[in-house]
Amino acid sequence: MKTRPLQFQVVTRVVAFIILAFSVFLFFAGHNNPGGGFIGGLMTAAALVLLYLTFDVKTIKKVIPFDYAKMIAAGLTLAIVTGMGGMVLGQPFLSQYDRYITFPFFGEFHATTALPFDLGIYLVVVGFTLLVILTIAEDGS
Amino acid sequence: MLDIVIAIVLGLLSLSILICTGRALIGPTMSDRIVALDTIGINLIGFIAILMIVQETAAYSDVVLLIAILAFIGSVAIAKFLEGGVVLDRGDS
Amino acid sequence: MSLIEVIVSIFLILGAFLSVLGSIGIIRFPDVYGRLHAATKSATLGVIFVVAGVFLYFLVVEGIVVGKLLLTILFVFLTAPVAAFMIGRSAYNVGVKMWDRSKQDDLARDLEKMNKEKPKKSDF
Amino acid sequence: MEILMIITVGVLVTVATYLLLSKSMLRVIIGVMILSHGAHLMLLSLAGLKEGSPPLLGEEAASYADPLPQALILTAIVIGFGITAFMLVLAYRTYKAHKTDNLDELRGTKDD
Amino acid sequence: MSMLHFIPLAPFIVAIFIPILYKAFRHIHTGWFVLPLPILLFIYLIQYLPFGGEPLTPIMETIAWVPSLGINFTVYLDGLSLLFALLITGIGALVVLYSIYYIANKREEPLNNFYVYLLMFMGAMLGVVLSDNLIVLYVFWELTSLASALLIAYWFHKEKSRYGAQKSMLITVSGGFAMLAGFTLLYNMTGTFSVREIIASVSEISTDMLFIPAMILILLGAFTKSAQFPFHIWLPDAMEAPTPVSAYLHSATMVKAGIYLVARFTPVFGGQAEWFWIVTSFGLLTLLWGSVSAVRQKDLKGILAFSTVSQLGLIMSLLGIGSAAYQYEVIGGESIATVAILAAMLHLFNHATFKGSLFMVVGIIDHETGTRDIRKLGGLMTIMPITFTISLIGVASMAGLPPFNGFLSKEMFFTGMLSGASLDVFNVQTLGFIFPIVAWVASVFTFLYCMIMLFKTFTGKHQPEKLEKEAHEAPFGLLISPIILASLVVLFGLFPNLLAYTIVDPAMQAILPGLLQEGEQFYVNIYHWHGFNAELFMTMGVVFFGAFLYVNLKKVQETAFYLGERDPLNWFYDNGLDGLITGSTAVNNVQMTGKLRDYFTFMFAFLILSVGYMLIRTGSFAFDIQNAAMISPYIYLVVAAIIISTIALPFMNNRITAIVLVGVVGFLIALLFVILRAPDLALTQLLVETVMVVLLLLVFYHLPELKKEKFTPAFNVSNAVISIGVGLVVTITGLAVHAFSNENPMSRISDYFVENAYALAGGNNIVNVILVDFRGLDTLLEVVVLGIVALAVVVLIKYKAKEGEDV
Amino acid sequence: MTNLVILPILIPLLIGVLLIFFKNHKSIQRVSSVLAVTAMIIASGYLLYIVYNNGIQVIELGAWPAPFGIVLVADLLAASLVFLASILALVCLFFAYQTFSAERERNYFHPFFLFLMLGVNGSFLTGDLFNLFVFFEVMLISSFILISMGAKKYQLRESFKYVVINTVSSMFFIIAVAYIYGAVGTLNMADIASRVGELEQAGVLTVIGVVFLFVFGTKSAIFPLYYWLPHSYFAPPAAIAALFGGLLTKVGVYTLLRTYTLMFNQDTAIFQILLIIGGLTMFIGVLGAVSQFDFKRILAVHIVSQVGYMIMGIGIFTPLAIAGVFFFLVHNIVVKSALFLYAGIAEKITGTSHLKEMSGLLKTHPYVGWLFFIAAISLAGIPPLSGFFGKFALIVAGFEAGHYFVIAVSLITGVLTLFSMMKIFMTSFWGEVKIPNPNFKDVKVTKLILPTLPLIFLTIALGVAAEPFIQFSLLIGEQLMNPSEYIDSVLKE
Amino acid sequence: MAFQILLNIALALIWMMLRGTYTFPDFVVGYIIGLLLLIVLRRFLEFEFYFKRVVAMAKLILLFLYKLVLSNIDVIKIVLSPKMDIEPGIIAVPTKLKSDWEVTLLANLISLTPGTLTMNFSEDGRTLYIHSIHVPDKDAAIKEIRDTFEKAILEVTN
Ligand code: NA
Ligand code: NA
Repeated sequence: MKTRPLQFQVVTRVVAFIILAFSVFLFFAGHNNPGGGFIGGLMTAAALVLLYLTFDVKTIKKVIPFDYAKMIAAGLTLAIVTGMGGMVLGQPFLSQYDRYITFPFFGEFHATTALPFDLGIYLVVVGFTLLVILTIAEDGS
Repeated sequence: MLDIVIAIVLGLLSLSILICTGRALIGPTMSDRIVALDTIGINLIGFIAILMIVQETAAYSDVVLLIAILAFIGSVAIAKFLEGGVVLDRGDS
Repeated sequence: MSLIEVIVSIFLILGAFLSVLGSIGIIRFPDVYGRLHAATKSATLGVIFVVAGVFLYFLVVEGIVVGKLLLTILFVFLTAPVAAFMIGRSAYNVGVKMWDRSKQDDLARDLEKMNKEKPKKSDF
Repeated sequence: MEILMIITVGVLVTVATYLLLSKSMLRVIIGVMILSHGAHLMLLSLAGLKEGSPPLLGEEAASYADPLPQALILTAIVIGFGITAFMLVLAYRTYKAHKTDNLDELRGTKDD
Repeated sequence: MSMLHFIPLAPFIVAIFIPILYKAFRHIHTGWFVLPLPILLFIYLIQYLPFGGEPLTPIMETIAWVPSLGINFTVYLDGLSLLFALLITGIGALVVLYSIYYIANKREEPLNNFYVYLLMFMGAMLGVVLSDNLIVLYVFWELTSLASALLIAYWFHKEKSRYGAQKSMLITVSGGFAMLAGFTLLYNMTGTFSVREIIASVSEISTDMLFIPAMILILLGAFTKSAQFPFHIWLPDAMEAPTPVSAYLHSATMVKAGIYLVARFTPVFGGQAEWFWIVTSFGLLTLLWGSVSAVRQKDLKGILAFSTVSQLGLIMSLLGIGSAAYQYEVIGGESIATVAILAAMLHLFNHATFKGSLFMVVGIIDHETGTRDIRKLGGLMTIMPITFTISLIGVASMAGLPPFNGFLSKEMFFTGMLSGASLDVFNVQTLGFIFPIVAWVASVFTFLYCMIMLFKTFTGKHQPEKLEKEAHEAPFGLLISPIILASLVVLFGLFPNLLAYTIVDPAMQAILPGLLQEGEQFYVNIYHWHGFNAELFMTMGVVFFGAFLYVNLKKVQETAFYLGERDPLNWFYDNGLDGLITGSTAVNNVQMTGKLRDYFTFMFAFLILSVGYMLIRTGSFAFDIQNAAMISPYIYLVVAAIIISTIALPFMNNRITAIVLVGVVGFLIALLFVILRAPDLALTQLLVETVMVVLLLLVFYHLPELKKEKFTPAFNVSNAVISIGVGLVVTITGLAVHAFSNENPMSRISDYFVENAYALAGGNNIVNVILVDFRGLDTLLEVVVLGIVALAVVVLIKYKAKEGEDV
Repeated sequence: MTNLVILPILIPLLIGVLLIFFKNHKSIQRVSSVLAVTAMIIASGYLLYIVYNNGIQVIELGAWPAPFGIVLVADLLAASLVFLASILALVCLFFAYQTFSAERERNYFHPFFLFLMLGVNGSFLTGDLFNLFVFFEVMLISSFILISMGAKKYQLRESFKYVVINTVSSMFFIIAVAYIYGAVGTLNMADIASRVGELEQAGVLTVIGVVFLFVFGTKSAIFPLYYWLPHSYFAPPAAIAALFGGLLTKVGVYTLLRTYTLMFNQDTAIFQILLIIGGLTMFIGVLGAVSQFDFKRILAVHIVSQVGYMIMGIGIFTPLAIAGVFFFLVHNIVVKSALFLYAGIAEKITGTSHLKEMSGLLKTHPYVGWLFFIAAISLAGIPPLSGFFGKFALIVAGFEAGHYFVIAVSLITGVLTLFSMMKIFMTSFWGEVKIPNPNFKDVKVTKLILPTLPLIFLTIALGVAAEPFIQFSLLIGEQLMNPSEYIDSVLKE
Repeated sequence: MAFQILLNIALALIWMMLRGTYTFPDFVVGYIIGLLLLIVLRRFLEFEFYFKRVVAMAKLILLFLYKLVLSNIDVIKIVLSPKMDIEPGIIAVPTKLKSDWEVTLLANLISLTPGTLTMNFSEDGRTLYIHSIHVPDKDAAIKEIRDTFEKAILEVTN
């Protein structure tokens, strides 16, 4: 007879959402509260790892068909290009710009180049964690 | 007054963690250790929550939630590992 | 000492007390399954009390709604039984023995029955 | 407080060193991990552990803990994380190729 | 750049074209392209000789090479350098001519290589004798060693050639290094590398503590190059070179570079007792050892090699004795010591002529019979009459018989030794009587090996069955050069004073400057008949005892000294090299064990010792509890938990337990971060630790269970000692830094971040602002590291190179 | 050009990242890599030109003023090393194209290679101590994978040791940074220097200086911290080994040079330790080379010995000695890489790197033989090649400072170096023709030789036309021995 | 579909809790984020939901809390008793509940309440294997579960 971790599978579906939401929150909270691209990215990765733990790798690959190597490259590119932004204006590499933009309805939004930079980091971290874990897992024995 | 209560509670939680650490070290089976570990994680949540009062900051609320999440993932991962060494099923066999 | 401090204190002490008891259970129960009971119930409830106490403290004393604490409680409620489930299941699958005074094992019975009905594929 | 922490670092470093001197690849890797804890803690401690709030300006406290070492440690943790991950995989591959995790047996022979 | 600069450079320039000419004109022997050069240079140099009786005025030309380090390419032409330059170009021309007939233009002969090496040598050697700057001299000096090694190994498929090349290279280059050190010490004292300038400042430096060390180091260079005892052992093995090379480098020119150096430095060190004794005694010892050893040889070239060693010793000893001239007044160009210098220069020249011709003759014999072994040879007199005649002249000159030039210098050598024995400086009276005795004994053996050479080859029974070829007289081309040299032997034997004021006196003036008044010359009168003096009786004794020993040759060669086939001193070289390899392998094996644990042991021992030493030396132990923050009791609990779980780690024998415990430590550290007010750190630590545990589990499922480690008690103790040592060093330094910072409080750059995080970077989380803003580069690079690791993991797991792929 | 200083870092970073997207496009990867490295050469060459004419160039990243933000500082030393590193990178890249399988190039070789250069250039340029740690790590992790990729048994085994030892040393780097930050409260190297200057001879600072010696000493492979090097540098293919052998330990030496001229230049005790270590390193290292009978192994162990000379030079600590160290460093980068490439060519021809299994190569491949010979004798310090002048400057400086013993050791080491190089030449290039690879005639040697020619040209040029290079080295010696110029440029005082 | 909207709203609320600010814009942002997450992971959402049984749910919660308190007292008794006078065992409990969600809810509740712990499921997921700390009478135990939690859940879902 085969048994089945039914309880685990069902709860994970709910919990994964909480964790993912939390990770997005952590990412955005970064500049003013604990968190940021790295922490947010790892949290996202943790949620994904939980999904992989619960279901098998193949299933998740269907659901989340990311190429993590490219995700890393994209993240790095984003971070570098953000840093290069200032160079066009004759500023040193990694010079930051920030501006308060008022959106209708949402209110004031603090737009800063730190955000895309952090997003780049976020992508790299997610890509890193999953690429490493999945590569090892797929190698098997 | 609250200070004293907090000191006592921290002491109790520390004691609790200590006991669990004992179980984690004794075993005898791996499962016992995971149980102990899981419980340490749960106690840690309380511990840090109280530190929020001590340091008068809400900044650790993230830590609290995070530990809850990670304790869960950690326990599950180790448990799965114990079963067959395959933490992630490939799903192609 | 204000009323809220008293209430918070009660929450905290109750929680800590339960936690300790849970830990004692983890030490005292004779097998891993018994210990799981202690962990899932007492420890979980204990921490929920503590976190709730802290939540109350911040809510009333500092005037902050620390939603993440509530979320933590929800999360622990959701996951503690699952963790216990996974641990227990794996322990059983790995063959961790139950206490020798255990009476009943339906799971073993069912597993055996099924295996007899469906011979392994490798036998073909 | 600093002194307590520095002594703790001493213990961590001692144990890490002991582990680094062992034969098993896993123990060595664990040694590296423990050593990194020690290093991070040293950085935090020597920056001075003055009483203050976490370095979050929103808290509007009178003084803050030194944020710089925290940022440095964060970077160091991430890098250490990466390197340790690599080391793990390397150990794994080495084991698969050599069928041993005993470093004494990974000495190499004269002819290769 | 003057014409003089061009002289040493010209061969190098020609050498560049040799490979091209070789390829382009395969049917023409490459030697023909080379030959014009030494002839032209020789002719050019001849014009500097003071034929008119006017003393030669030294010429100096400078071009800057590396002036920042005091290195200028200064060419200096005086009597000494002119003598050498003429030898180099003159003999060089003859050798090239000889080689054209000696080495056939065959497909498998890399003639291009041969002539490139030879030209390289010629240029280098000219450079050595024409350089005033010591470093330039050194540069050329090493190039001669290099060229020599390459020429010795010209037939590099032969094991012996390679051995000889290596040996000569190692010994001469080592000496060169010592010499370089000596030059540098002189530079230290004088601030110049110019020999002229150093000579000018001798009086200031002769009392310097470094003066004698510099002398010894320079002598090491000279002695190794000139094959002085006990460094001579490379020279016999250098005979593996093609014979033209032996004639040129290993008898006429390169081995005389050491002589040149000693002569060149006589004005610097000449007044010193140490110089006198070292040069004289090593010279005499070499003279004796060489002549006695030559008798052992069965190979004609071997005999010539030891003969060369011996004759080099002779010249060296004369220079040693002559250096005493600085202690005497020179009256009328003559003093008791100058005759030794005179003898040295004369013999230098004579030796080049007769030894050169003999080498060429031996080459001819080898060429025509296929062997040089005197046991196989014999009776060639009638078959090879011209060769025999040349040999006879050469051997007789070498043996010191009249009327050949060797006789003249041999007589003068005895004069020099006798006068040396009668000097009244440097405590010569104590041991000086030995000089003529050694000289005489060596001459007896010289006479002996000369007889062996001549008679064993040309007289006795001809044994064609032992020869590889049917012997007959050599082709004319091969004979030209030895005939020219033999003619010179005769010519200068009969008319020695042709050399007196053209060659010898200018050379002496260069060796002993400052001894003469303005316009004076040294008294150089060379003649055969001195009357019945001690020298003559000594010569007669040589002939008599030499003949006697030859008659009893069998008995002589049965003495213990002659039983071994090789020079006993080779033992030191061969075993030295073996010992070097064994020893270095042993040193290597002690350290490079391949065990990570050993490596760490050495590394940590170094850490403990160096940091510990510095802690003690600077007295930095300090312990400051004043400013320590208050500690709440629960912190002790957390710390205790960290310490306990950490200490438990090494005792874990179950991999999962160990991994879990690592996780526990990580979580506790995170807790400590919370306590120490670092929420970001806590979050990061927790996340990283969890992912790490997952990774560990993934990976270590495949790895075997941990075993209890069994070390010997000694190992256990050393492990424990080293661990505790490292811990202590780190802790004590930490405490010292802490105390130091409390004593010397400095503003921290982080204050700036606290003040400006929000104002300038618009963030409240200072840590995050530092990460993405103030120190954005760190963060960018840290994720680069992660990216690399991720790709690396993929590559490591998925990419397996095939054997032999990707060299 | 505010951003000129960062270009040698930014170019490989950006191109390296973008090449991840083009994993399977060999020609795109090749062309981009070459373009990137060429751009690095141009940028760093121009930077060197600017620094030479206008003085030290500083960029404050993110426009945050020093010492608060991270600065990159290009002085003569840094700029010239970056320039040289870029040239070497191009050489190795071209060599790699001749020898690497397509499979290797498809497995992110190009990004790894560029990231390694990023780490190297960054280590040279950064003016911030912690940032140096980070650059080190980028360099190390790239080197880890470049050394282990291919996953042969030998590679894996030795890489593990390499990785562990270097990682442990990195951990001590953090500890050392902790000490420094605790003591002086800053991370900017110029700021540290000026603060250390204010403190005058504090013993604790010397102790910290010694901890840094442990850290950078491991990276630069000094005795007794070099154990990771000999076996692991044997593992990778020649193009990589050349880059590593030429460059990586020199980054460690560079940091020692920087550290002890800029920050810990007050207590002579450190320099005495350096002299002792220098002597031991060169001697023990060369003994290693003497004992080996493998082409690549001899070269690998020998790196250690050469590092010893440089350490000795730092220990002598006079402008001339520092100039000598620089000259020697440059020479060694050039020659060591060349030698490794020739080892690769020999292995490509013969299929082995063991000396006793091949011989007579001079007969079959005279050009390879002679080019190797030039590099080998240059390494042994035979004039008038580049190896001589570095050594010579050190000898003169050492005698001037009265360090006779260590100079004597260095001369003996020179002899043994010659011995070990001759051993290679004697046993493999001389001798009867014996080549295990039956198809050795199919190996196209010309293409392999071409990339090495610039290196041979350099070693000859640096020797024969030494004067401008010596002058330049002396300039660097002066600049390093007078750190106030560096400090003022960074702190704008 | 209804459940998805509900889940989306729940996510928005969670977002607000995370932010610690409870304004409408926050809700909208949270709703959008939740929507994105749902789109990414929509393949998981193969379930249906019936929103009408709120009252039943309240009943269930109350029941649960009651049992929770009881269970803790129970455990405490056992833990603190000098002799562990118990007879543990694993019992198979078939359930009538249909969806995986219901079964999971049941399993969670069982685990959090006295003396019982869900340990495994049969392949079809309709038999729960429960470790009970004290099973003097197996059938009584099964009946107990059926009468309390299963019934209450059925009331909620049907
Ligand atoms: Na004979
Ligand atoms: Na060989």
